[in-house]
Amino acid sequence: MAETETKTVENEALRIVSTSPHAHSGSDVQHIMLDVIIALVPAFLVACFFFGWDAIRLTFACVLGCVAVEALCRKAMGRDLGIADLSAVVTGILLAFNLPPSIPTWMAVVGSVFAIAVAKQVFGGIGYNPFNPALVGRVVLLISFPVAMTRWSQWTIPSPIGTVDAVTSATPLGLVKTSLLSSGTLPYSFDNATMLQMFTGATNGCIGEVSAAALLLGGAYLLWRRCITWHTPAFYIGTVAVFSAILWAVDPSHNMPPHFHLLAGGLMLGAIFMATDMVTSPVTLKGMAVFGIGCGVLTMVIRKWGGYPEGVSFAILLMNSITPLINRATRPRVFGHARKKTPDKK
Amino acid sequence: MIVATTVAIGGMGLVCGVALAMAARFLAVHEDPRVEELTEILPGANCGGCGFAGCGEYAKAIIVDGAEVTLCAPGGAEILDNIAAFMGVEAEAGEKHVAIVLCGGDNAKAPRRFDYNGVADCNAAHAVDGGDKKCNHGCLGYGSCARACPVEAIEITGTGIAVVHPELCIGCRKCVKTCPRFIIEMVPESQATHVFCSSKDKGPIVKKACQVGCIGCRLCVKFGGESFEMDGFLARRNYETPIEDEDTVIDKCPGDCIVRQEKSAAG
Amino acid sequence: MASYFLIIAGAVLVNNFVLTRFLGICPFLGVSKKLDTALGMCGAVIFVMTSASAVTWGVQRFLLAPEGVFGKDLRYLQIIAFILIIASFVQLVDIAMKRFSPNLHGALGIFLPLITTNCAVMGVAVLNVQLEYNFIKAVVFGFAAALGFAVALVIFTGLREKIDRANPPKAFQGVAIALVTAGLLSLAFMGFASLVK
Amino acid sequence: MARTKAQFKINGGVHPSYHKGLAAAKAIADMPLPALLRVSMSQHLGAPAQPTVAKGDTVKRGQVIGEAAGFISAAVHAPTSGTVKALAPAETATGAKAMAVDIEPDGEDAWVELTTHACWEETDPKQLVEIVADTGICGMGGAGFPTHVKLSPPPEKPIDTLIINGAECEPYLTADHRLMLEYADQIAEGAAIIRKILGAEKLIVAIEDNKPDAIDAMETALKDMKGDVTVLVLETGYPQGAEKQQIFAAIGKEVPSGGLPMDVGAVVENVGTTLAVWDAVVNGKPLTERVTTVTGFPVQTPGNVRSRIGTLYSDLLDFCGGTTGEVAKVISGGPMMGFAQHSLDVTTTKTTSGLLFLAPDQVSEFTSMPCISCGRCVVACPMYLVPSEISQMIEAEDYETAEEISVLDCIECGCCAFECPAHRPLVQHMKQGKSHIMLKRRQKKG
Repeated sequence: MAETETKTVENEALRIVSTSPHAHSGSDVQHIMLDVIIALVPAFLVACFFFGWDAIRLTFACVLGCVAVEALCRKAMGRDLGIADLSAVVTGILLAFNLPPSIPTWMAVVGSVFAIAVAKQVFGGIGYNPFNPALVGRVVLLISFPVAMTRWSQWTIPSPIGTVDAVTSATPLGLVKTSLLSSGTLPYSFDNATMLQMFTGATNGCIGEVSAAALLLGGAYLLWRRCITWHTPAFYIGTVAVFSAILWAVDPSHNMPPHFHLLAGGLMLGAIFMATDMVTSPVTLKGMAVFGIGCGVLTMVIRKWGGYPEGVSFAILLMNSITPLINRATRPRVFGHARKKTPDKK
Repeated sequence: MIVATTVAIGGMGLVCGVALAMAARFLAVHEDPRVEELTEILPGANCGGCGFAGCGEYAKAIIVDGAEVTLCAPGGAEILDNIAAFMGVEAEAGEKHVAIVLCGGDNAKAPRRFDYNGVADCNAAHAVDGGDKKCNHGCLGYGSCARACPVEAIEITGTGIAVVHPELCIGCRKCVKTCPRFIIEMVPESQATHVFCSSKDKGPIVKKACQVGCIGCRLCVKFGGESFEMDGFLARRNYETPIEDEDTVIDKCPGDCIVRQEKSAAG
Repeated sequence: MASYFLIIAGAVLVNNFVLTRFLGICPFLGVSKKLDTALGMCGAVIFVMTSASAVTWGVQRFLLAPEGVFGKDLRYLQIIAFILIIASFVQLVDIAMKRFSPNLHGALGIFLPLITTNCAVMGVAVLNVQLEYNFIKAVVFGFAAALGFAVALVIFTGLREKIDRANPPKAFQGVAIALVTAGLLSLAFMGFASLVK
Repeated sequence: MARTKAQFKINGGVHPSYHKGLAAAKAIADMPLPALLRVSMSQHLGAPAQPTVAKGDTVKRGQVIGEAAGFISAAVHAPTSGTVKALAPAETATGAKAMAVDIEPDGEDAWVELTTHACWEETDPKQLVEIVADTGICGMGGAGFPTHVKLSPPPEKPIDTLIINGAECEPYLTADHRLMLEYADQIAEGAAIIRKILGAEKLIVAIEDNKPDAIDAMETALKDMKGDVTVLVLETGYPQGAEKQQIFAAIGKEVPSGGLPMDVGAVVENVGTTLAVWDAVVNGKPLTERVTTVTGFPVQTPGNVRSRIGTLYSDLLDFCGGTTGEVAKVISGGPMMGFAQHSLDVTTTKTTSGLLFLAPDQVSEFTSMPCISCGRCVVACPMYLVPSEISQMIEAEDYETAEEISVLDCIECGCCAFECPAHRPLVQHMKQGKSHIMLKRRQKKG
């Protein structure tokens, strides 16, 4: 018996011993991030089609910037490199997608530094950051360089319908805001052709947010791969639809219709890719629903009454900040506990 | 002008003062002032070594519940004297005891029996198939004691074993309580020579599990007399009796587990 | 009615005392470790700020202003008079809390008397004078400012519980990382800029 | 007699790869007596038994060698006739050490005198419980709660439902499946005995729908039974066989937190236990053997082996032809809740339902990565816990909050860790938290 023991040690490699379970679903963080990257490919292709070189330039600048900053930070902290989990790549792509095409490369790199160094690695890296890094990067740029971040050159694009179309020098939301502020009227009526343009991406905006179609395709992929649940995007988009529908029904001469709000700005990008960021959104399904509703309300409040034409980034950051509270409030009733909610002790 | 100023400020002060005085009177809370004073005397490390949640609680326990005054290990003799004087009792401080990890089997000397995959915590590791160290009484080296230590006096060496720095130890016993293998003991601070093994197993078993284990040969008892005693197959130091011929005992120990702890090496 | 709503929305969201005016940072960092304590602090601050707003308005109007009972311009006494009032209210809360909730009193510790020096309270009193609010508006503004403080504190406490479990590099542990988080939270609140003019 | 689909859906759960095909078709094989049987006195949860033999004693099969110590304890019997070679502490499958009796079989395999109760229908239920206690039967599915304790509920807790658990939701394991196929009639009679003891009106046999042949077999066996008898078809999914989940799936009632199934008028018995009760009552035989699934891809001939309690794992493996290729992990039990073993120098107990060998490519290791808050564990948890949060509390050694958010309700089923993309050792955190809290409570009491 003692002999068996000796044999075990000397003749075989040591066995692995751990607590149960000894089986695993096989999913890991790297694969999830890879799936997110794959889901972003359609939007990237559309961006390349409409913005050409700028889309490629910004995406590469941000991805390289984020990965490099992540590696540098990890090294400076004396920790494992940890760039293999691809989360920095995702942050980079999302940050680039949230930038206007004309912004200089160095600004994109500054955004990447803030996104990774200040919003993520200072907290200890993936899993610890309370705010979505890409959005922090965008908002820092938006506040620091408001002109560059809202400058949209007029450009001519080959429309997918076949004709050549001129695109105005502002985003649809920006146009609505300035028009309402200056003349108190809506800039244009929202017809089917405009809607189609905005659905496909033939409109002005940040490079990754213009094409609702491509983003929805990516969202469908993420749902199919079980990377996200439907709760956050559905409640987010649904809330925006309901909120804008009410405003529109009350006063159609000063409010754009709900389908405009769904297609305009960064809503699709935000709802599908940013609000669903695992680290900074709630863990419970109920919490995800609350999170989505909150994002929707805040987005519409800022779009309607705020100083900025677009509120998606701020809305998601604000909801990020109350994610811990949502988690706390939406803990499910534990099996075998009374139906009544147990009061939070002390 | 000056009159107005004086009246205004003075009047307001008077009104506020009267209101507060009434509030203080009607909402008064009786509190033994000695608790606060005694808390001041205690070291304020809030280490919990006394068994109460922090110095304030201990002070309360002494005054309200009449707890022992000798429980504050970090305070040492000086603070004990102060407490005793404050409470008007007599108490004698023994010699300060410090913690020591009675195991010398690091990764180079004591093999592991399996590849443990899990939480890096001794209590967690000990609960998984009995711990991965081949010796059942060996230090697992996952640092539960080091994390429990309020003053960072315990270090996990590069070779995977816990070592207490006696000069930093405040004697709070938290590590003693947390070690799942019960191999940390309190020893008088002045003593430097210890039996660095806690295995009560028979010699052959110890030999297989560790190069520096006590095999129960009794040579230390033979050469060191009453300064050592046997606990089954394990030799233990009897700290009451000093070792006469320390070098011989250290030299004779076949397991090399009787070691004089060098202060400089530990510091 | 709408103007009151604007005062509240303005003080809570747009010009949040903590996140935009950077007033009251001390208790904001000091008592944001546990939600229960933070809620207790919120209650204390709401009480002190609302009542201090009311009383300081009265003092300003009837004692210090030239048209007050003394008929002289005593406005140079503003700061000392306000401090006296605020300190008395804080003392009152302190005494009452010690009596009715000793645990909370212990948990808040030094931060309870420190409400006295909480610049947010002083700030609201002074702002009331500057903005020339009438009595009701002053009380509403005081309450809304305190509510803004409470909202920021509760949100931050939630975040704090998350970042306390985070793993920042050594140089950033503790208050440093809390301040970074507060900065990011403030960044998020900038989304409300010019929500209310 | 009716066959129904489960009406109530349990929360969460996971769908691991079952790999039941490795051994499901293999009929139960009897293993010849090995050279040594080491019977641990710690066969189950609760107090270990007290040995009643000394070195050198000769024993007969079925003779008591360890008597129950305390209420939650069961007697241990000699698994064969032979000589007691040694009494020494030995490691059990959980890694703890417990006293064990080494018996060298004499090859005769002679039984002690047995008292049979073929006409149990006329026997007093109390006497039947005594038989169950005397024959050392304990739950053979998992934790091994002594069966006689379950069968003697206090009078204020009447039992109306008896559930026979044939779910066998653990991947790889097929022992219960084979028992239902080969001993359906005996299990049915065993169920009837337990039903009589409890006075339970309803009898439910719960089986997952991935075992249609077992469902058919049990249906046939229960055809003529009177009263409210159901074969309940459960959706295949883990953990359908967990006691609390199964009760919910069967009758839609939640066992209260910290309570027992008897609090909702139910008792769950595993099919193996039911068969053991039949054997004990009808044949008078104490529990001395059980069926263990020896399986895994590295095993030469996986199968379901009936062996004596106290058989060395190495002997069990040898009987199955040893292993081909590298083995990275050995598990006593199933992959979701079993205990990993560092050596095969451990012996079977009454609860050893499987012995599983995993090749290196099937082992996924835990990491110390931080939680990425994906929420998959929350979706997977059948107890509606928030494992991510609890595990972070325990990492931060905040046991009080962990207790507030119900870590003690965790059933350690492993669904959370199975799903975790960060590969965090969630179950270990739960175990750590639970043992810490329980220790604190004990210290407070005494």
